[in-house]
Amino acid sequence: MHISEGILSAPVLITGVSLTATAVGYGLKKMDYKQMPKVAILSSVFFVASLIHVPLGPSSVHLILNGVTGVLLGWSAFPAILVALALQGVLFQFGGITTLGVNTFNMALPAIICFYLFNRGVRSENNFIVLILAFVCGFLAVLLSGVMVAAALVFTGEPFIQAAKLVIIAHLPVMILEGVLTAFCIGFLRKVRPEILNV
Amino acid sequence: MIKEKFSEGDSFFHKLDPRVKIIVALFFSVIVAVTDKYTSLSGGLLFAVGAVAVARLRTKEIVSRLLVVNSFIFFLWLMLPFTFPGKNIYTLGSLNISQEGIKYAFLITIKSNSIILAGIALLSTSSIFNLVHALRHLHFPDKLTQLFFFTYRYTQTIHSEYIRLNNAIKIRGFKARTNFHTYRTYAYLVGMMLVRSYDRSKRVYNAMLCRGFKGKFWTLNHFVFKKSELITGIMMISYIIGLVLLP
Amino acid sequence: MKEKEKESVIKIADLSFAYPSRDAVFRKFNFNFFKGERIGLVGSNGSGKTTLFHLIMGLLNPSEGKIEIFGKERKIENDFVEVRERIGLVFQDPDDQLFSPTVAEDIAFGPLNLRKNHQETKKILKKTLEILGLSGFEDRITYNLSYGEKRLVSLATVWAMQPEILLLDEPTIWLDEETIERIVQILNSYSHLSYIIISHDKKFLKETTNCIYLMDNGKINRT
Amino acid sequence: MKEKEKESVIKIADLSFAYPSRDAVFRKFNFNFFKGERIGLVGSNGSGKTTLFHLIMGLLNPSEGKIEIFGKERKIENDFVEVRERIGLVFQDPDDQLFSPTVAEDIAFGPLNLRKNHQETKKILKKTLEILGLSGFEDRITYNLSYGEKRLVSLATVWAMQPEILLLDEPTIWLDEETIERIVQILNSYSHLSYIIISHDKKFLKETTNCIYLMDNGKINRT
Ligand SMILES: Nc1ncnc2c1ncn2[C@@H]1O[C@H](COP(=O)(O)OP(=O)(O)OP(=O)(O)O)[C@@H](O)[C@H]1O
Ligand SMILES: Nc1ncnc2c1ncn2[C@@H]1O[C@H](COP(=O)(O)OP(=O)(O)OP(=O)(O)O)[C@@H](O)[C@H]1O
Ligand SMILES: [Mg+2]
Ligand SMILES: [Mg+2]
Repeated sequence: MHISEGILSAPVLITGVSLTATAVGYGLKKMDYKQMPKVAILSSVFFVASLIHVPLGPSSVHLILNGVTGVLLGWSAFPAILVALALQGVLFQFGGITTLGVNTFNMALPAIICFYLFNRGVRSENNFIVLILAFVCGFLAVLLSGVMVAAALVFTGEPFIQAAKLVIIAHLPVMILEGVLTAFCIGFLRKVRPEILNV
Repeated sequence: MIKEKFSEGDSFFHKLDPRVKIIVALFFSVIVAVTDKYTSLSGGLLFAVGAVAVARLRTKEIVSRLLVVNSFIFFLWLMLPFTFPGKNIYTLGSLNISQEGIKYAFLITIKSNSIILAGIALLSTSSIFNLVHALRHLHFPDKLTQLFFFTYRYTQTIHSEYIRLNNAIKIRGFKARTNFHTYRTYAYLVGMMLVRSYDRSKRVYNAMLCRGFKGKFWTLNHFVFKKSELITGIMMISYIIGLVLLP
Repeated sequence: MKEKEKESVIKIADLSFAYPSRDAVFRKFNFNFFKGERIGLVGSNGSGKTTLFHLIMGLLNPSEGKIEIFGKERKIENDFVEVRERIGLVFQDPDDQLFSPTVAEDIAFGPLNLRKNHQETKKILKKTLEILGLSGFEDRITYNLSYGEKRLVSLATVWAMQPEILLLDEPTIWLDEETIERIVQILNSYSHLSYIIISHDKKFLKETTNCIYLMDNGKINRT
Repeated sequence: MKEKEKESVIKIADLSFAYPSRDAVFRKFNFNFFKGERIGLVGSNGSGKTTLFHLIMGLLNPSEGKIEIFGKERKIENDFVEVRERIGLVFQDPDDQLFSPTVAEDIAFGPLNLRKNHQETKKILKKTLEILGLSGFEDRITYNLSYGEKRLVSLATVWAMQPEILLLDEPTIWLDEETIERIVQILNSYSHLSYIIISHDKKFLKETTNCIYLMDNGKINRT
């Protein structure tokens, strides 16, 4: 869900950079050195997960998992996602320097929203509730990211409205897939290592 | 293993101080991203293509990267000419193709490719570790650079962990399809990676403590700033400023 | 009968392999494995024993040479699907093998992929656990097992696929003597099974294999 | 002289410890380690050997009891900074220990933290590699090494800190006889070194230690 270089207007880029810088700064402030290996290693997991391609009908998509990232890392999700996207930029040229701010914000803000919405819920005693919430978490995170990508396009210029609509529609199946995967994944963590969910 | 495909080589750009490269790349990207003048952008594209040529990278790799980048651009080409208001130059059924729309899509294509090419020539020719060291020298927040350093190192471990787990599902006859069994399997795989990573992160931190870690990373290799590299950097930046001043 | 016994099931000819930007592990490597054989594979660290297993399973691709398994040449990913259904590999590290939350789910994973139905799978599961002395472990969380238990479960996950040939990579590491003894007994009581065992444990190899091959400098030789 | 030799460097008294929501691993545990001693530590899986090492290094905190190291009581995090500079722990899993990109950087990590300058560090690096037979490994990427190689490098990272006491957690696992032999020789040629070795490998312990302690049921006893 990266927006390529050269598309967005200067005001949108600048807004993205300043919002991301502020949020990353806050995230770093909240993270002490002791948490460094944890944030870094979980951030690596999300980076690696983004390399996993899962079949979806005739084509395949890669995992995003920003919902789980948010629930597990809280505000550290901002620096973690920034680092992961920067690595993708240098290694695979997915995105570049100027869009790093916007792209990070589009991925990480939904993560933080999921953190506040579901952080409690996924620790509920009731298995069924957890499963449903986890599904919504995965679904919503991708939906919000899609909406933000669309918004960034629309703020750049009216002519992008069509493109923005398509971005959201194209992500609908991905939302469902991410929801299912997130539900199974949270279920796995609950069974195997419930401590991880206790941020 | 995740390979840094462009980082090996001994071209001019491979040897150039990564600090200079980061500053030039940043400067270049911002200028190109906000400029709308054809003359400036042509000069920018020239710079980017020239830089890639000087870096002597494998054309095939470059092309494959550009293909990925341009897939989103291609998608814009399918819409912008129809949705951008402007002089109608052709009518396709009920759709009007506007001249401004085509111009705009063209502009985006040049910008995007220039920035990506310059990024490859300037940034991807350094190893991630050198880039991160350079960021430290450029006074990036210490915590952020350390996070970078760590994330990348464990990206490799976790990636090979992923490869091994993926091998484990392969040798047991797994075939990926669009169904619950597949999604559950991948979710378990990610879940297992998360659990193991979480525990590993604790052990790694302990190992660091045992080796006298006190919250600061000392580096073994330091860059020495060479005057000639400073001059190279100033020359490249002058060229980029020149681009903006073009009519 | 003699002829039949000499049926070569794994035939590797002139194989070369190197990890990216590393010296070659194998150069014009040759190896034959026959049905019914039970061999031990020894060699110093880094001599390529694990790599050989991974090449046989199609997890790595040789740069040159020919791999023939069950009488058919195996080249692309798809050729190895059948190989993986008939040859069982137990990894050097059990943590690489176990990824499901519970022991039962992990053992059932293989049979389910082989399109067994639920009933059959349950039956296989039960029997496998019995044979390996793991009854009662169904709902244990694999991740929390002790190392020795993980080893046994990872053997069980492969066993459940009822392979014709087993490739065991250091199966005795981390195990106490009692558990090793159990594995020796299991292997010896399934006399139809062929296998190759990588191990540094000479006593174990003596009790489970008929002959020992030494891997050295990219060559393999019977000792 | 006799007095000096009897100087206790690790003294654990009435220590209790349990992992969260688990049964106690230690209950009123007592243990003394003297300068110059070279002991082997055996015990079944899960008996708490690794846990003991982690308590000594201050990586886990006891719920009760007293830990005295180098003649000073150690309670809070800061007390253990000195301990970690003078006692070297080699972890059970080398991947936890090797967190730097290259072998050279990883080995240099410890000395640099001890504020050695670059020249000294480079010298230590070179010497450590030589001693462990790893010359030429400087620029190898740590995560590409074979298990055996990783083990040796993780020993090297600790060796480079020139600790007075070594705690080795299963150092011979994954190693072939030749490499084990090298480690035996290295340990024996540094006669001033004290150490505790956890190992299941009886032969190795015999060749490197003077006496064996058995850990069982939360108690430790000389055998
Ligand atoms: N993923 C990898 N990438 C690069 N090199 C590798 C990789 N895996 C193994 N090697 C190298 O290939 C050689 C053979 O490794 P392999 O693991 O097959 O040895 P082995 O005989 O199984 O050793 P051990 O007894 O230590 O398990 C070694 O030099 C090792 O460093
Ligand atoms: N992080 C942990 N959380 C909870 N329990 C743990 C943890 N680490 C170890 N244990 C448990 O504590 C006990 C002692 O473990 P420890 O690792 O010290 O044993 P060990 O003697 O080193 O065993 P091994 O020979 O298998 O390495 C075991 O029952 C183990 O399951
Ligand atoms: Mg091996
Ligand atoms: Mg242990």
